[in-house]
Formats: sequence, structure tokens, C-alpha cells
Amino acid sequence: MSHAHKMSFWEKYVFSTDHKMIGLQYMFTGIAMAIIGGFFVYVFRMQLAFPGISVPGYGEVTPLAYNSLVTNHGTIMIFWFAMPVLIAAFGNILIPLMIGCDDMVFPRINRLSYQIFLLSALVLVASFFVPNGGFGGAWTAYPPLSAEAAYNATPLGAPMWLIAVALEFVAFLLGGINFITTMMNARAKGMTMYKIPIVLWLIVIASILFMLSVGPLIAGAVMLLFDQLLGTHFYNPGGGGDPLLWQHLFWFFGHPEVYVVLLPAMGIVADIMAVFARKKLFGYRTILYSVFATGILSFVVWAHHQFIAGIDPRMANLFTVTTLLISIPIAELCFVYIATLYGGSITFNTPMLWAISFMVEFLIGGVTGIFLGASGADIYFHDTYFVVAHFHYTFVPIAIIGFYAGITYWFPKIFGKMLDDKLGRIHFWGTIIPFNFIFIPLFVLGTAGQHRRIFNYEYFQDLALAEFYNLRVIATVSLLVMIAFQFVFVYNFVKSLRKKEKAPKNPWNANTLEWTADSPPPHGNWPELPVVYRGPYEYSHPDRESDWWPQHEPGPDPADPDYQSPSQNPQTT
Amino acid sequence: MSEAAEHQEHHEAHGAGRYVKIWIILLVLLGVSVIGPLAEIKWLTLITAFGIALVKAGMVCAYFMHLNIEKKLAWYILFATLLLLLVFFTGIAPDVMKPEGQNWESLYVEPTQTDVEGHGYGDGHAEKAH
Amino acid sequence: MAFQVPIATSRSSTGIPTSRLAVWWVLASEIVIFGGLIMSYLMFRLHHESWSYEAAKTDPWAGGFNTFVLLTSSLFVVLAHHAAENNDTKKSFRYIWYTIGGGGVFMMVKIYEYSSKIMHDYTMFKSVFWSFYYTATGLHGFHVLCGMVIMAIIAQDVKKGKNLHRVEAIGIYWHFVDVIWIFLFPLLYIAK
Amino acid sequence: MIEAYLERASTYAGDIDILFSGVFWIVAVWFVAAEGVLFYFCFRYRKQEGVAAKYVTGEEKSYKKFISVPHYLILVFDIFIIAGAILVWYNIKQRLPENPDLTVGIISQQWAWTFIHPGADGELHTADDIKTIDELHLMENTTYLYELESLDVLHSFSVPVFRLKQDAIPGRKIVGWFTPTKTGEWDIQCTEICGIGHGLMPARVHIRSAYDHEQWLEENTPAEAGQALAAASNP
Repeated sequence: MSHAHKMSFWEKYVFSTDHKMIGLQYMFTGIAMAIIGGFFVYVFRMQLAFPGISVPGYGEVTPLAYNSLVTNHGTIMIFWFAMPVLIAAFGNILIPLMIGCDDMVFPRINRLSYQIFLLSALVLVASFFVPNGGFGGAWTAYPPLSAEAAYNATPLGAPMWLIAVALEFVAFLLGGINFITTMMNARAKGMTMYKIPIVLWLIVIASILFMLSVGPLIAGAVMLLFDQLLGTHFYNPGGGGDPLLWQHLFWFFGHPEVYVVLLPAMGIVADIMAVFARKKLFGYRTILYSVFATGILSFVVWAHHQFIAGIDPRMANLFTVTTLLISIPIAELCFVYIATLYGGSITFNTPMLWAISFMVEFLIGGVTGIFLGASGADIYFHDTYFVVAHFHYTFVPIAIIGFYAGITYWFPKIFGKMLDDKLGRIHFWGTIIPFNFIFIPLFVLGTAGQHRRIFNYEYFQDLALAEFYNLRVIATVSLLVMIAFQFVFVYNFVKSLRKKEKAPKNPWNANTLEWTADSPPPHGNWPELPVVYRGPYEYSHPDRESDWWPQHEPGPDPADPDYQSPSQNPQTT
Repeated sequence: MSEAAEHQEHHEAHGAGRYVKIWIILLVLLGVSVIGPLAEIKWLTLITAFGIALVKAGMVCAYFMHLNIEKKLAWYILFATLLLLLVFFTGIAPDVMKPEGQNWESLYVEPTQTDVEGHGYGDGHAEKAH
Repeated sequence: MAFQVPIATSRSSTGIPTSRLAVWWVLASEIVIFGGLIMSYLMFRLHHESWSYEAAKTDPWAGGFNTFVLLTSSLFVVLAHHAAENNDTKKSFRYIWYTIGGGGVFMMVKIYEYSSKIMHDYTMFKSVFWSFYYTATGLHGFHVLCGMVIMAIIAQDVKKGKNLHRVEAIGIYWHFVDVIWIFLFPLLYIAK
Repeated sequence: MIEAYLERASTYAGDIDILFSGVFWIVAVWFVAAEGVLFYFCFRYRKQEGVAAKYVTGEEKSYKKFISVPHYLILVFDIFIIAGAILVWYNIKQRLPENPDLTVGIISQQWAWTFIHPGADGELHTADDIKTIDELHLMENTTYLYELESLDVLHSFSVPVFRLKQDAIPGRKIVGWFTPTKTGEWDIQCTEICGIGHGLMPARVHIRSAYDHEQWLEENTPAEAGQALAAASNP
């Protein structure tokens, strides 16, 4: 595996087929898009708290611009930040390293996947600059509003938005096929099904969920594009179409999509928790089976997004049952994570703080979902700020906390330097505390009946009260504080990269294979590909002197039924 | 089974002549499904059209795509997608497949045969009067 | 830069060769794309009685002929695979080009069908039935075209005796395109 | 809990509030328990000198019960929540009152609401219907059916004080019901994004006592409609 020849800048950074470089490309594109999405949220939160002001750095927010900002904030954060960073970036970087092979099975398809993704991002960004701006029909793009320029007033923005989303789906389909095949086929010798790190299982299951759920929406997107550009009537009730069809196509994808981004984040958290609690995961198979159950159930709950959208009311009962049933495997996952901490020896450094805060915050998001899944209560809560607060309490832990947990944990491996722990903690507290102050007021506003996607509540007498404005201002100011603290991370990132001192191969004493490669791993990862002897979470085994037992170290497997405890080893507990 | 033996069996089961046989059966089935509607019996047409389509698809998958000798895994993957489509259909049909349901009705006026055959239809999708 | 195929590609933990495994996953994703479209069509079709009058205007003979063409090209590609397995690259190359020819005939018939329909004013905008007709056959036609292009590239490799395993992969894809047509044919042409 | 922020002005507003409170307390117990255990573990099992971590696979029977018992408990609580949710849902969305007093027509478009009130004859779609823009006039303690339609894109008819929300779909007529129980004036919202003017589509619901409502009817019945009706009843 010698790649001794000197590679040019273009070969190394732009047209690379190396999985780590492609992962980084995804990550930095995702971060760049997140900055745009973050700027959008800054603009419209300012408008909501101080209606009518000229927002510094943007100007006055018109209703048309407001819709576009909200729509693209949602679209970007889910499709161009959460997905590329959590699945594509971590998936690309981690899958070959953790299963012990030299690259993805189809490196060139992998490169193509990123290039299509980049193209989709460019199309989306370009759509903000066309006449009348970007699409403003919400990220769900319900027709007929999204289908006809006469209704949405963005004759170019809407099709560009749709094309960007469709391209992005194609990119992730290509990437997903690569992830799935790589993990199924390219595992190191000895890495059987139950010896794969949980994070990989979850990334791959997420890819499968994505692949299976997105198909109908791709067909639906083609139909919507024809409605927009050619004037067909797929979704136009006047011409014999049906707008509800799109809602079903969208949410048939849209709900599994929640799990598509949730699972990788949960996987990252699982690995971090095991390492820093020095504990074996509390029931590896329990996690796996819960995730299977979640994956299957996630396909039969979609219509809870549409309870009051005019679907047949009888169907709502069915979907209430399935929606509440999905709480069982998800709760079980949370219990397993909490139980993993039991009896541990927990180090609270930055990655672990992020991982634990993921659990703390995600629980809030999880339990508030019950209100919305219960059809009766959803009649009132649908499309209020309660929903907004709920899904931000799931998506912020997933996308932002999950990302920070992953990047702080794998930073030494990816970049070969250590992050500053003290700055990391400042950044952590500066993010987590304002985050709660943004969204708890929104729960209150939602309970009081404030509905979504309104650029100015002055027009609604019951909502234009002073006490509500106070809550909106609290949320906006907290947002500003949270954004400000992100600069601490940027500073830390840059400062750590410029450090002279190199990171050790395995700074956390972790078991999984990626820590046996150099930091950062060269093209080809290992001079000789590793072999696996045991599961990834054998921490603090009583028969060992040290509290870890790497996967690659030759020797017995304690999970083997024939495993004999060597009596000469004194018990360490 | 050793790889060599598997390879051997692969060959015997799939000589070129066998593919031609299957192709002939497929063509006969195709003939039936084209001629079927000429009888103008609705249930018979449904059987000749969709029943035979299923048989044809099954044969192509089994013998041409070699799903019959592929590992079960591939079959599970494909079967799962079909199940998923079934879920998709059952979840959506109550809203899209019918002109009315509980507490709602469609206002779309179905064009008649003359509407369709005359060329006047197309703008005639008037809503029922309020 | 010389691209080196990684060791990962040659591994096979499941026992299914990587390229074939990937094709199965591609098919899984394609099934749901076409499935979503076909299911949507089916629901609309059962909703709208008037669509049976519209469906009567399609040309079952053209559709039937195209089914024949695709079935035959499927035979060719499986023979190409058979030849490739026996390392008979010349025969394999020839059969691949027969298959591409089949795809070409299919596309020609498609063009004839489209133009005659459009000349009789059955355009995409006439009703949602026709929108579905053009979208479904168009999406399928797009897959036929892609298959033809990929096959032409693979044929060049086969001629040089390289990457023979790809004949099987593209073959499976081509059969899948065939299977989709087997379902589109009764849905759009036969059922009145 | 909702009533602390918003008045109840329909018969079923209380049902939704009770459902919300019920779910809230069930969920709160689980939430506090889970977070409590999480924080306790974080504190109790922090890294200490000379204390090694336990080796627990989580697959031992003695440990597995800590997962499986809560698992079944959640199922039990889920059944309660499902039952409550379906009861409320059935009452509001599936069931229609047997003897509704009046029917109102609600038509949404970009970006206004048109409300069609039955005139003095109490029937909708007759000559003396009263059409108003962005104002819905209702009589207290009267059971109404509504017929919801949309002319262009999706809208959603939401009256927070009724706890009622229903999307309007072009090409469809959706029927539902409500019974106002309190006089007053509140917001009607459009809660489905409907274009530029989505935030400029406020309407108000005016609920009056029977006497006041009669007065309003008299004042607003179109003159010609009244004459036509009089002519029809006195041939």
C-alpha cells in the first residue's frame, strides 16, 4: 500500500478519492452551509423579537424574505448540515478506519457523491440570489403553494430549491450505497456482526433508512418539478391531481429522515460514553435490536405530521398508535445509555460533556414529542411554536451537540493534534445554557397558541402582548449569546491545528481500530490491515491489568462462550 | 460447498440453451397478455395483464438475475422494499384513492367519456358550485 | 493520477461479491423510486374512472413490441454474462452490443409513440393520466439510456478482457429495467 | 395548563387541556426519573482514585431487568395516552353532532378568510347568507358545523381558544364542528404557510349571546336578500 508519489494540491485536497479527505470535504461544506443557516436564524429571530427593525448585516425583513429565510434555514440545517456532517463526514472518516480496511469499496463513486453534493449546495446558495429570492414555502414544500409561481412568487427560487434537494438525495444515495456495501463486505478479518462498533451500525442503518424512504419522494420531486416547470397537474386538484399525495410522499421520507440523522448522533454518543465511562455498553444487542425496531417502526408513523392536514380522520388513530409505540425502543435506547454510566469511572472532558448533554437535552425533545404524537393534543399543538421547540430539542442535540461530541472526540485522529480542553469546556457551557434559554420560552409561546412561520405577530391581537414579546426577546438574545460562543470553538480549532505538538495515536485509550492508525492516518490507513479479536467495548475487564482491551490485540475474546478466565490474573476490582 | 463446486453447479444450471428456453416462455406469456384484453372480459384482462406480469417478473428475477442461486440476503433486501411499498400504499390510499372519506369529500368533477374523447376537456375541471 | 483499487473492494465478508452487492442495493433504491411512482399512479387510476377512457388511447401494440424488444435484450445480456463467465470476451462483447441495439430499438419505438401521441394532442398536459404516462415511461426510458451508455463503456473494457465481473452487474441492472417495463406495460397499455 | 395562557371558549377545549395535563404529568414523572438517574450516575460514578469501573455486559439477567421492566411500564403508559388521545380525537374530528344548530361556510384564499353565515332562516346557501371577510360571528352555546374549503393553496383554520385546527385543501370540502361557550372576541389564525401574506391573514371570531347575535344578524342581512326572502315567504 505505498502511495509514495507526491500528490499535487488538486489531487490531495480537491479530487481526492481518499475517504478521509472526502469526509473532511463533506464536513467543511456542511459547516459552511451551517454558517449560512445560522445567519438566517439570526436574521429572522431578530425580526421576531424586534419586528420591523433593520437587522444589522441584513436590513429590513420583508414577508417574502422572511418566508425564504425560514424555509432555507430548515432545509440547510437538515439537508446540508446534519446529513453531510453526521452521516457523510463521520461515515466516510470512520467506516473504513473502524472496520479496518484501507478505503471505501468504491472510492470514485464516493468522490462523485461529494461532487454532486457540492453542486447541490451551490444550486441552493445560488437560489438566494435570483429575482425574488429563494423558495419560501417551508421546507416541506407543500403544493399547490410550491407548485405554482403565481402562488409562491418565486418562479426561479422554487425549482432551484427542488433541484438542489433532488441532487442532494442523489449524492446521499451514492454515498449510502458505498457505506452499506463497505460495512457489509469490507470488514477486517474477525470482525463479525456483533464486533462492529455501534456508531457504524447506526450510520449504516441510517443510510439504509434513507435509501428506502427517499425513493417515493424522488419520484414525487420529479412530479413536482414538472408541475413547476411544465405546468402538469399532479398536485393540482383542479386538474385531477391531489395535493395530499405530496404530503404523504414527503413525510414517508420525512419521518424516517429524523431517524436518519438521529441514529449517527446516538452512535457517536454511545462510543464516547463507553470510552470515558470505561464501561462496556449496557447491552450491545439491546441497542441493536432497539435500533432495528425503531427503523422498522419509523416507516409506519409518518402521517402524524399530517393529523390535521386533511387526511382521513380514521387514519389518525392508526398513526397515533404506531407513533406512541416508537417511544418504546427509543426510550429503551436512552435507558441503555444511562445504564452504561452505572458503575463507571467517568472522566468529564469535552467530548464526554457533549455526550452527556446530548442525553439530557434529547430527553426533553423526546418527551415533548409524546404530546404531538397523541392525535387529540396535536389538534391544538400542530404548527405552533411547541412543535418548533420540540424538534429543535431533538435536532440541536442531534446535529450540533452530536457534531461537537464527534469532532472533539475524533479531532486527534482526524487532524493529529489535541484540542484544548479548557476552551472546549467554555464553548460547551456557552452553547448549552443559551440553547435552553432559546427554546424553553418557545415551549411557553407555543402553549399559548403562537403559530409558526409568521413574520410579525403585530397583526394577531392575542399574540402581540408585551409578555410574549419578553419571551421572544429572551429567545433572541440567548441565540446571540450562543452564536457568539461558537467563535470560541473556531478559535480553539484554529489554535489547536497550529500547535506543534502532535497528538498520540490513542489519547483516550480507546479499543476501536481507528486508534491503531497514525494520527492523522495516511492514504491507505495502515501499512498492514488489522485483524479483530473481540468486541469494541471491552473496558475494565476484570481479567486485565489495564482497563482497556483493544480489538486488534491478539488474544481471547471474553464474549466467546468458551472463554476461560485466566486464574493467575488477580481481579482488579 | 467449496467455491469451485459452486462454480461448477452455476454452470450446469445455466447453460446458454436454458436461457433461450426461458426467453421463449416469456414471449409466450407476453403474447397471452397482449391478446388477453381482446376477449373484453374485465376480470380476465386483469389476470392476463397483472397475473402474467408477476409471473414474467418473477422469471426474469429468478433466472436472468440469478436470484435463485444468489445468497438469501439479496432476496431479503429486495423483498423488504416490496413490503415497504405495500405499507406506503395502505397508508396513503384512504386519502388519495377515493373521492370521499369521513367528514370530507372531493369537489373534483370527473370528466365523462365524451369529455375525454372530445378535445374540449382540459379546462373543464370546474368545481362543484358552492 | 493512477487510481489504485483499494483492498476493501476485493473483500467479501457477506459472500456476495462487492459489485453485485452494490447492484442489489441500487436496485432496492430504484424499486422504491419506481414503486413510489407506480403506487401513486395506481391510486389515481383507481380514483378516477375517466382514466380508463384515457388509457384506451395508448398503443398496446407498440408497448407489446417494446416488451418483446426488452425481453430479447435481456436474453442477450444474460448470454453476454454467460460468455464473460467462460472468459469468451469476443462473444461477450458481441452480445453486449446486441443488448445496446435492443435498447436502441426500444428508444426508437418510444420516440415513435411519443410523437404520434403528441400529434394526436395527447400531450403531457391533457390530463394527469397523460402526465403519468410520460413521466413513468420517460423515467424508464432515462434508465434504458443510462444502461446503454454504461454498457457501451463496459463493452470497451470487455474487449480488452478487463473488469469482466461488471458484465454481470450491468446485466442485473438491465433485467431490472426490463422488470419495471413488464409492470408498466399492463398498467399503462393493457388495463382499460 | 394551557388554560393558564388561553381561555377556553368551546365545549371540547377542556378535553384537550385535560389530555395535555394528563400527558404532561405522565411524561414529567418519566423525565424527572430518567434525568435524575442520569445526573446521579454522573455524580456517583465520577472518576475517583483507586476505584475501577465495573464490568457489566448488560446481558446478565440480574441487570437486564433494569431495562426490561421500564420497557413494559412505558408500554402501559403508552396505552393510557393512546386511549386518551383517540377519545379526544374521535370527539373532535371523527364524530359529527347529530343535531347541529347552524352551519357556517369557511372559504380560505390568499390571504383572506371568507365566512358565510346563515341568515335569519338558519340555512346555509340561501339568499340571505351573510358573507364577511376576516370576521366570524357566532352565537354562544350553539353547535355549529363548518364546511371548510380553499380556493388556491393550503390554509389552516385555527381558533386557539376553541383548541381547533383544520387544514383547508383546495378541491376538497372538509366538515367539522364546534360549540362556542363564551362570549368575546379572539384571534383566528392561518397555521399552514400560504405564501407571502401568511403572516397578514389574521381574522377574528366574535362570539355573542343569542340576543346580541340576533341584532347583528338584523343589522347585516343584505337588504335585497331580506326582500327576496320576504317575497318568497308571502306569495
